[in-house]
Amino acid sequence: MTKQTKQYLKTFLDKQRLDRRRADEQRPLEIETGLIERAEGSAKVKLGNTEVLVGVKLDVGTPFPDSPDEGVIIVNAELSPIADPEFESGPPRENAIELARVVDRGIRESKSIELGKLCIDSGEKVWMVFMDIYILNNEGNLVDAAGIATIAALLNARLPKLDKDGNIDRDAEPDGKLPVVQKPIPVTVGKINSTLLADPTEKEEEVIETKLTVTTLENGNVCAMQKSGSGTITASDLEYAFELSRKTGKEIRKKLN
Amino acid sequence: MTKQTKQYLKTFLDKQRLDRRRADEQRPLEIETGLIERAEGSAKVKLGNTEVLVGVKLDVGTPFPDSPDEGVIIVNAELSPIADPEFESGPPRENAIELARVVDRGIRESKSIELGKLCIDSGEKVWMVFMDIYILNNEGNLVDAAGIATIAALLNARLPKLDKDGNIDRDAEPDGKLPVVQKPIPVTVGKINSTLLADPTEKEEEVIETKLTVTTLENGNVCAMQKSGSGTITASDLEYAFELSRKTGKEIRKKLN
Amino acid sequence: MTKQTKQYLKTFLDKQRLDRRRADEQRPLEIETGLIERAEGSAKVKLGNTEVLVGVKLDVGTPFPDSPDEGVIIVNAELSPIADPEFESGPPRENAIELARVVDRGIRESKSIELGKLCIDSGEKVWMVFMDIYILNNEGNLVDAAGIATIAALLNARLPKLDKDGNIDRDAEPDGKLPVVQKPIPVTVGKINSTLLADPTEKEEEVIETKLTVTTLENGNVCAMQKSGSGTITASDLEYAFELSRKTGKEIRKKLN
Amino acid sequence: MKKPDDMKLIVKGKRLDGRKLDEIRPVKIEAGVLGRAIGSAYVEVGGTKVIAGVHGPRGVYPKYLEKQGRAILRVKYSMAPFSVNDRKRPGPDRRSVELSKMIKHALEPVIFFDEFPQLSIDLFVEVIQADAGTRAASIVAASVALADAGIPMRALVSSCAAGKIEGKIVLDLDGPEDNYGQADLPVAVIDGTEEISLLQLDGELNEKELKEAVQLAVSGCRVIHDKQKEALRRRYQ
Amino acid sequence: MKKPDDMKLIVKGKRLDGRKLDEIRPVKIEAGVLGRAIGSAYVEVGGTKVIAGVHGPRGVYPKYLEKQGRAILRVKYSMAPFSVNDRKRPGPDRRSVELSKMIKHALEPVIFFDEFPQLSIDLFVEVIQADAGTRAASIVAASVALADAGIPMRALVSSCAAGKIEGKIVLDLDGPEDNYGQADLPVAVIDGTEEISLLQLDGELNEKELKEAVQLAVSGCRVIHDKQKEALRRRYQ
Amino acid sequence: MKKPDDMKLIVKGKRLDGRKLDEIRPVKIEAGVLGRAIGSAYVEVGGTKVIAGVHGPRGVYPKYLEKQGRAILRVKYSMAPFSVNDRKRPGPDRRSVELSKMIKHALEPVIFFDEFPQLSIDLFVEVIQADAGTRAASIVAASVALADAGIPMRALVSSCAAGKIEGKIVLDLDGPEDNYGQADLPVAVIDGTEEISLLQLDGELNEKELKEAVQLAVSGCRVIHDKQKEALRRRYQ
Repeated sequence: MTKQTKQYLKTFLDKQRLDRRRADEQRPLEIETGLIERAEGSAKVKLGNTEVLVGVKLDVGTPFPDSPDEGVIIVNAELSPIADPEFESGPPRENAIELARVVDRGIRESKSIELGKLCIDSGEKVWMVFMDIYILNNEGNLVDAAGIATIAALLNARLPKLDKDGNIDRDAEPDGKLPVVQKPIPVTVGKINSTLLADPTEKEEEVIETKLTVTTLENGNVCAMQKSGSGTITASDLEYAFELSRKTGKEIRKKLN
Repeated sequence: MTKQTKQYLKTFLDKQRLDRRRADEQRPLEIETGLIERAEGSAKVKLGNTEVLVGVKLDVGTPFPDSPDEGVIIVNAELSPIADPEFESGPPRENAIELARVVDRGIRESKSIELGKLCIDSGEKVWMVFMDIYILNNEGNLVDAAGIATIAALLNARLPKLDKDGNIDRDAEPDGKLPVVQKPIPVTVGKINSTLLADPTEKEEEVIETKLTVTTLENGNVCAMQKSGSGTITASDLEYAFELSRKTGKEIRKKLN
Repeated sequence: MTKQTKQYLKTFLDKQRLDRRRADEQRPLEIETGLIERAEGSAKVKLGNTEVLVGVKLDVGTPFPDSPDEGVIIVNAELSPIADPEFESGPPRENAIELARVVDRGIRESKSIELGKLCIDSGEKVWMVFMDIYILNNEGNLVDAAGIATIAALLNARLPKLDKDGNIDRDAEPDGKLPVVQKPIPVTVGKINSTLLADPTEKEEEVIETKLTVTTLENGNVCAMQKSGSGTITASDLEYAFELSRKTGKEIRKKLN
Repeated sequence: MKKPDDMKLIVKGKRLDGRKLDEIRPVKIEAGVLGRAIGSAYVEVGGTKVIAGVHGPRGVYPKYLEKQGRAILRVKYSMAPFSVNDRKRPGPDRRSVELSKMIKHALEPVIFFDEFPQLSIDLFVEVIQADAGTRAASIVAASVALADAGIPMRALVSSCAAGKIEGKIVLDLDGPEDNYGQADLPVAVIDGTEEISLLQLDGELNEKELKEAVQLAVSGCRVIHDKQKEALRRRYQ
Repeated sequence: MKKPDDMKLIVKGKRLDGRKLDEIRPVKIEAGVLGRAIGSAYVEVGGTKVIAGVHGPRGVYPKYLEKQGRAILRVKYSMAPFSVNDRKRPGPDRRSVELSKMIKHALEPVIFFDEFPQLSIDLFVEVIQADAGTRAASIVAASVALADAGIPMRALVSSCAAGKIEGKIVLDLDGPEDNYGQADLPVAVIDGTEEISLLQLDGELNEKELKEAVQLAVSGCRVIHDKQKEALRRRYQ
Repeated sequence: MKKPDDMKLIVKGKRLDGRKLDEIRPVKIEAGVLGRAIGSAYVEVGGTKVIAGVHGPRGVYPKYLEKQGRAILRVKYSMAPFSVNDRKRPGPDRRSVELSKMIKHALEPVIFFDEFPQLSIDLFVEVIQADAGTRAASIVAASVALADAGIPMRALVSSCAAGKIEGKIVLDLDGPEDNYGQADLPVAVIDGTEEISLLQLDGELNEKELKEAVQLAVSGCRVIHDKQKEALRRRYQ
């Protein structure tokens, strides 16, 4: 995008969005689960044209010394180069790391997964829950798409059976669902001039300087927040974003089963 | 090499080789074994002016969970910069990885080493066989030189003694030979225009677009193949290469003891 | 620094030092210990304007197979970019590695730490002593500053208590001092033309081609040496450096408690 | 991996999933599945699922990779961490480096590189589920993605593997057959020609078996080729 | 980390270290502490100790990071191996990569980048002891170091965290409060404005608590701001 | 490593391999052993076996390493995985980084760098078997390889170590002596001069021992020097 186009968009966008959405309007959301049979749980989310695939894998590992009776959760994100000509292959960069950590905090701080139920042998063996985020197409607002796909994949996940030697037996019928008790939903707004735009597209993100992600729970509480990008926000921006997140979170939660 | 030289060579090479060999003629082969006393087995191969050194080291390690009673084999190749001004130091690149994997497949798929005899304690401790390929001088056809040096080094290798605590005692008399029961020999042809040239030199490789490596066994069967490079081959090329590999393999096997 | 300035300095420095010190004169030395409460031991050394911080951390680990009854020592150096505009962040380069290894050899070869007293459970568990060198400001002669800070931090270090499960209990009163019995002191001279300059500054180092570090002990013996840089030295340079190191080492040792 | 003693991969002439010996698994190909890539394709062969995407032709960075008077093809094959039973650590390993090279060499013979001097065609293949035959599926997807991107090519490249299980030569091994089988021979063919642009073999075969396996794999490529053309037709109608 | 059953973080309205709920830990700020950096600062907030140093504005390497007509800010946050109870392996981890980005974005709104076209301002923050609140302390130190370096800025940036422990909203969590607390909300404020340039939250808060925590953190920033100005005044008198 | 109680390294004035205290191990030097390198050498000192190869003078990549008006020397020391008792993981470790630097600095004083402005002389040393004294053997091989490559030098560099075992100063430690000895002092000397271009010490020595060890190592260098010249003579007659 040239500097001129950016400037034009900056003055334009707070009046009229490129796709004619209202400022507080989300793009259509589609959630598909269970499409990766190899994974213990999986979900593909389409948020507008943004597409994210999340696979949940379970493994047996050692707990952290300071929480010997709790399972371990690991969130990892790959910005596959197929998703965006700007993405490069190689070790995860800044943006991939921030993305994974924002999603991770939503899951972790909401106590979404009952980690106490993932203990196999105190201090020795616990379940490790790997959530791998694969971005397939980046048309903006990856955080929300990835956060929704992650919780959808967790809800879809089954706990594999352990055989008598304590090894995973993936051929046996699973041992039931993963204990997921909260559905944290991240909702992001972008700020341009002093207007807040819900669910920004990739084009909007090019001229937006700041985004604010607010992750809320069913009870209306917030469990994680992240201001991202080099601009600033005010206390009233935060109020607006919080309200929008609660409202939108409720809508999105209905699409999760 | 300039573009002109390459073009010239391309039209020339299918009539007359630079070193005046026949199309199906190998360069002289010399095999020397046991020159690295520190290693459990070693061999240096000269194929024409190409020189490759292979050292076999044995260590005690844990078996893979899906084959608890079998030893583990690892083939690694280093294209040392001393061998070729084009080679760079650093982590193994594409070509080194392909080289190691082609040699590995020859050894592995022929069941050359009786892995079942390398179990020390089922599920707990097995022998790990490291084959490290060191290229000393690259004057073409590294795969064949490396493959021959690897099997020669394996035939040269002794199994170290374990002391009563299960540790390797390299000062004690070895426990006998490594159980090597097959001698897979890789034989490579390069294709230029529609001519196949056996055992190509480094200069020939610069104008050759495709090589085909066929690894055969004493019984005349093939156990591994690799088409390498960006050209194409036909079914009759394969037939020719297979016949040549059988014949040449038989000659080379005579030089191994 | 331009080539001309370098040349000028080269002819100038063997007559008169920039800070008017005598050739064999050290810069003022200040040692402060215990400033990092989180670390088992710590020391900050100012040598002129050069500033180095060393933290000692203890952990429980496995001994090396060939010394099952001895603790393990690890010296690591980070040339933090805050210390010098020329330092870059990233994995330790040549200079950081040489620095750490020279300090390491002083500690190790003098048997400064009684490693035999750091055994917890023979062949299974020993104390690991990590000495992390953090360069805060580089105004020359990092090796001496780092070496002095390291021994000062070791003398400051306490052995943490182990609880009944064998885990470190950092809240409990420490188990006494780390058994440090030698105080190896590295003393460096830089050679310019044929003059030897004690404790060179960063500016002097830019025109100095060779440095010689001699590490001595209380008994006047040498325990480690390192010629660094691309020039040469003579046997009589070494004699001079050895004498200076003994004398200076004695002075510095007085400042350690 | 050692086959459990009581395991049979072929029962009454049929394979465990009911296929005949010379039958390929269900194949699904879709072109143009990604918004930001200039060309893309999704391919399923049985349980194996791959996505390929193409960027470019575009400038080459770092510059020293640039070629005078012609384009270059760069290929990156990766497997998603959740694509296999035991989670795969993210990032390239030795296998994926070799496979990237194999896929690249399988495709290069059909591309008209002279059309884009100094530029790079960047191809990425993501395996989102692996059930044997990922390199063949990758070539199939990559070939369709390149066509979808409008990269000029003299033909599509099709790919399929033959193998040996319990002494029989069969087409298109699935996961268990690959694990417990005796040989695997992936092949790629330039459509409309006799030219083979990928050929590898893992496992022991005699002369007759080798010939049979190559022929069977080539015949599998023909089947795949029809599916590729069909997918491209669907995309552009 | 699970709180031991008998542990109380608040006793009779006071916290374990004797602070009131809305009280910040002792703060010490010193400007100009390093000889070779063009600007630098040392900051202690309770047991948290950080040093920030600035190099530049200087040429950018590699060149492709260079920006036309304006400078860039590069930030690297690191923790010394001995700064935490269990030795940290040297080198960047995912947390420090994210924090470097957060610190950068917290500072960028105040810098006049147009003054140094094509150059880079390189900021390094070294945590030499960590006792919670390292990102806030880093921003505080970085802001003073930038001022000490004479980088033109429209204001200082101050930073402080609020949090929730045992159901109460408190200012500036220390290590044990961070480990056993319920929420942590670091904030950075551009002095003299209502603009927030850092905002993160870990942990559950209801609407009322959220508002209270943000206000409390902002008030903590005001306290810090005075200490920053004082340190700069001391440096230049 | 702790010496077994009943182990004696010196028996009746002779060392375990029968050498006298001031005797070097058998030395074998061959120049011009590699086809593709412009200069090369093979050196054996007892069980230690190294190969050195030189490429260049050639252009420097990356460019920023280039020096105005003079050449640079780049040195890479590596050990083959099979060169030691317990297999060494491939790739550089901290020891090999330091040794590469030491070898480079030991050789730089003799090279006329002005002859090849902006170019690089690239020297690679491969240890194919290690039995103590690898850095000395590397310098010996490197020096001959540089001469074989025709790089203009004012003299050859020779290298040898002295050491202390069971209280005695001895020449050229072998593996067991290095493991169980008390000190190791490798030295490199510029032939025909008193200039020392490598000097390191590991282990405790008093003043007298230090002087004796340096003298002994220097005398070892003289012996090596003759073998180097002889190897070059053989190569060019």
